[in-house]
Amino acid sequence: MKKIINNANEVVQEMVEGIAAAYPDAVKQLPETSVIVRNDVPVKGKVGIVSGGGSGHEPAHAGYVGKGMLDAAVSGEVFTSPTPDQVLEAIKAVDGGNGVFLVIKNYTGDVINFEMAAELAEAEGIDVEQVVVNDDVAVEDSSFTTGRRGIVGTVLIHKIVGSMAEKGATLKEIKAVADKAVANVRSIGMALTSCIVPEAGKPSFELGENEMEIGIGIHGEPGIERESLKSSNEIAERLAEKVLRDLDYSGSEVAVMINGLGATPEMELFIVNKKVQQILKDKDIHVYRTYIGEFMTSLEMAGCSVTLMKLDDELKALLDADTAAPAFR
Amino acid sequence: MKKIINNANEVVQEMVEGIAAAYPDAVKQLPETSVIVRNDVPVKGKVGIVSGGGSGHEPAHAGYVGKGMLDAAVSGEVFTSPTPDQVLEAIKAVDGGNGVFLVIKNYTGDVINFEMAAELAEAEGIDVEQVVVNDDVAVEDSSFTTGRRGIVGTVLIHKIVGSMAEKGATLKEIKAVADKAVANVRSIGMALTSCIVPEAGKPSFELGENEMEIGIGIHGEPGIERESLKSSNEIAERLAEKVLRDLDYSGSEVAVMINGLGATPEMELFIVNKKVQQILKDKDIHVYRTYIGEFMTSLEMAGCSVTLMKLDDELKALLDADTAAPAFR
Amino acid sequence: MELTVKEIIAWLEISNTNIQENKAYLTELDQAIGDGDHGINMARGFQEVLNKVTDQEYEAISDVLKDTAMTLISKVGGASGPLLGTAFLKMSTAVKGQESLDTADFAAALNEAINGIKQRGKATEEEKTLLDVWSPMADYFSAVDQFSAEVITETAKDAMEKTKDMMATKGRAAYFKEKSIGHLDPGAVTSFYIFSGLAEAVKGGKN
Amino acid sequence: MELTVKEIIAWLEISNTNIQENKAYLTELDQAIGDGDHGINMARGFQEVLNKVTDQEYEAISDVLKDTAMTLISKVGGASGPLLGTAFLKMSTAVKGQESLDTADFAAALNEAINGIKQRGKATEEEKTLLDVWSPMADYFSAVDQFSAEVITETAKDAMEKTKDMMATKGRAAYFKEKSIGHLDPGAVTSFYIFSGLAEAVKGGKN
Ligand SMILES: Nc1ncnc2c1ncn2[C@@H]1O[C@H](COP(=O)(O)OP(=O)(O)O)[C@@H](O)[C@H]1O
Ligand SMILES: Nc1ncnc2c1ncn2[C@@H]1O[C@H](COP(=O)(O)OP(=O)(O)O)[C@@H](O)[C@H]1O
Ligand SMILES: [Mg+2]
Ligand SMILES: [Mg+2]
Ligand SMILES: [Mg+2]
Ligand SMILES: [Mg+2]
Repeated sequence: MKKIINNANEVVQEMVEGIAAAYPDAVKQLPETSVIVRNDVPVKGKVGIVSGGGSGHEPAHAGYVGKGMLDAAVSGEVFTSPTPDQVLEAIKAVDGGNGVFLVIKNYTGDVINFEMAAELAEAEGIDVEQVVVNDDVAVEDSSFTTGRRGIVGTVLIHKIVGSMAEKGATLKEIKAVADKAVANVRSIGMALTSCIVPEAGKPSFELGENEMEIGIGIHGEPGIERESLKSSNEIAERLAEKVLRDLDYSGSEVAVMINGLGATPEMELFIVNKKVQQILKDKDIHVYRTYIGEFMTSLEMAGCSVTLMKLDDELKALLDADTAAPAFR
Repeated sequence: MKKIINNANEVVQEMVEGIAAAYPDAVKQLPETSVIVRNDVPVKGKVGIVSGGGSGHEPAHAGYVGKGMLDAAVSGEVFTSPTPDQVLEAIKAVDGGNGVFLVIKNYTGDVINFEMAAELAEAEGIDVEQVVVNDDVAVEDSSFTTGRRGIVGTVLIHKIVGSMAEKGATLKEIKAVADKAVANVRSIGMALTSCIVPEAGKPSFELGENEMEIGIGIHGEPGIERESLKSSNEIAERLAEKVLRDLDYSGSEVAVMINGLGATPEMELFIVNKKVQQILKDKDIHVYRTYIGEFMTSLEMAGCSVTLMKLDDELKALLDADTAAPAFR
Repeated sequence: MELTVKEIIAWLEISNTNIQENKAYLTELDQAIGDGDHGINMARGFQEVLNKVTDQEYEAISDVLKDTAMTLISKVGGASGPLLGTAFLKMSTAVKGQESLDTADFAAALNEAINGIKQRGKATEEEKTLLDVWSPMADYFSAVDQFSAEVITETAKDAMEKTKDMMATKGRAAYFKEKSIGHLDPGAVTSFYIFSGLAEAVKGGKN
Repeated sequence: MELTVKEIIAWLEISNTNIQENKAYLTELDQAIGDGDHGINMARGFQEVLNKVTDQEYEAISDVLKDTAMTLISKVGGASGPLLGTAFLKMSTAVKGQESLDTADFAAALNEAINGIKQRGKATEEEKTLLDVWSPMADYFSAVDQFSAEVITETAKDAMEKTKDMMATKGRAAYFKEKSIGHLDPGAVTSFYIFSGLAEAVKGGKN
């Protein structure tokens, strides 16, 4: 394992301090927590937006704290949902009197810990609403399973609810737009290599020199198929096809996100993008806006994901609104 | 070699098309070239800003094309300076009547090709000025050598000259501020792993499982010392020390950039940042602004670099000015 | 015999020892059908539990269990932290006011724990989770009137091993679908270490 | 014999063949003390040269050399592209109007090429660059009055091999400082393929 770290079991704490030290004009760390909040919280009258999850997905989530996006991000240990008390601290810190909205990725741990925090917050008299993001079409959605995972599409939800809150929307209005956005976003990822959890010290899984895995999760959870490495065009086709099959995008306007999982050069993301744009054009799907880069990673995993979000005028305006979050571009 | 590509010898062309396809509202590709320009070039009356170099350093340089930063970026083959005719096309496309300013990284190939282009442009009646960025303190600077390399500090120069041009400055004024900025910026990098040039198909160099190299170049050129892997704190100390020894920063205000070389998780950059900020604080160097992320990469190399730029009021204002360049944050 | 504060603390101590010794193994199990953090999570959590409960004198079993619960809930995260934390919290409530527990008391407490886990995790038995150890253990204690170290260990081990052939439909292992079959559930293995820790404590293995 | 358009074209053809055959080797040399693109660069450039010059009939040597120069300048990039391009451009100018070249003519053209390389690259001899092959070759042709394939190849080879013991102070290899000693300079090796290509052409090895 080659990592630029001090102690494998202190990476999250040190990272959070490093984030606070990087952007002192914009954010701060809540003392003795792993919570990064906007410098000016609580913003009186504004609904507070809180997200978070396990660490190892940087810049998610702390990089999205800033005016127009999140008020707080709670970082758990690597790939481990944060604990309810940490989430509660975040909720209390950002409540400006009009309640707090939670953006949760759909994993058992995240859901449980955030819900416990919400109960504790409500016991303290804070209104809490939430949305559970489940954009990963690699996972079947059924009432007998835990349902689809939440992956990089979550970042678009952050942007949308953050803009909405900044405009002064109520908790209920934010909930409505969040539900709409989540219903309209789908993603799927693929990996060429594993990541290494610092404390585990070895790769989470093995992929052969000529293998790739389609549908991989951002914690190294398995995908749909493990197969021989294909060309960028074929990979783009496969990913786009899975997303397009899950939701009817025909004739609509979309936001496209091509996300790097950690080690994949941006060059390759642009090559994937070229093909994805072509596919969408051929299907008469109009691309309103494209995001390319590392938005939600999986430590040093090589691979990428493709996200499509169907847009209406409201969502377009919310995506376009300004934000000061350092990692959103 | 595991890469998401189609043909190793078409990566640059496909990438450039992928960039143009990603940001059609902001940039376009000059037909039959590897040049990305702002959509609205030439901007009448504004000095045009052109940079570029070998590919493989994404988001540099095409990601910095946008209002307030570059007017054009010229992409050569991977790690290979672009040819004079391509640079000439860029210069011609962005000249708004008041001349064109070139930002060149100090490599023999870059300098020669850009200078040849400048001569050709001048022969066509276009005023051209240039700055050669040489921020890498890993390399000794002497009149008998090629001098220090230009690395990630170049991105701050892009920002500064881009803001300056946007404000309506003349070629001469831009040259003056660029010279000042270059004189005040120093960087140094370190690597944990090699990168793989797609057409070469194998790692450019080998580093043992417990080795790192301090002072590595962004094309895998060698560093100062190859040694056993150290802790993040020790690495931060080493890098900061080399930079601080090269220029007297005491008592001054600085911009800090912690740059990932490609495969290093952002988490690790923040851990490095924590220590760097502490070191600067201890030395009474005031940090005006910190940039963390991947600004100039070396394909999938794992490693990072630390950059410090001494600032005065003019440079601060230029760094802070707005830009629409998709990769600057 | 009945369980008193002394046995409960010994139980937690031995559970912690078991988990620390098997941290890497638990993580490997979670690498196979999860995200590779279970051993790390449990080792961190139980170490904190130990620090907490050996740091003070307890009068009531319910207080030991409550501190255990709050520590697991606030120091672990993930799915296992709040679920095991909830289990201990429900047990704490169930045994409030009791100075010692016989098998029926303990079974009642476990049944509360199981309800808590089910409510939080929205899972039921046979979904290849830690429930598949906790549930059989509750049944077992309901059916006996003696704490027998050997049978406790054996029952827990059996239950743990049965998770191998199950297909996961809840938690992260569910994403592996059929491929989860053939692997032990990490949370079930941790639960085995907890109940075999209880067996040791009953034997007076520690203290 | 003297060099005519025919020999010049054969020269370029054989040089290209040499370079294509040794593309991987040249890249390896550049991986050792550069950035690992030299073989790729040269293979791309000379393939384009070949496409260009075999695509048409030439009357004048100077035109062949000029097309070669412009192709290298516009298709290669890096340090080697514009430097070799400049070399051929200067040769083109030097031989303007000449229908054939004797060794003195060729030496004069090479001397112009060398001046061009030095001016562009700000390097001189003994800095471990392609100049360390071009310069000895110019000296050699100045001193002889016959094109002798064997001696040409031998002289170029000697010159190339001498770069092994030099320390680089220009180009990317300069960053390796002392560590550059013991490695052949990639550009010098390419230059050897170019001059051994000339030797073959002189023998009538192609056409
Ligand atoms: N819904 C659930 N109900 C009960 N137990 C669960 C549930 N989901 C997961 N678990 C248990 O949690 C264990 C995984 O814990 P851990 O790896 O620490 O957390 P995470 O899955 O969040 O990484 C599983 O092995 C399983 O026993
Ligand atoms: N200043 C210079 N003068 C003459 N030749 C040079 C100079 N710099 C580099 N070269 C030659 O160029 C070769 C490297 O070419 P190449 O690898 O294609 O370009 P780059 O160094 O830009 O990657 C070196 O081996 C050397 O022979
Ligand atoms: Mg986890
Ligand atoms: Mg090169
Ligand atoms: Mg886990
Ligand atoms: Mg090279």
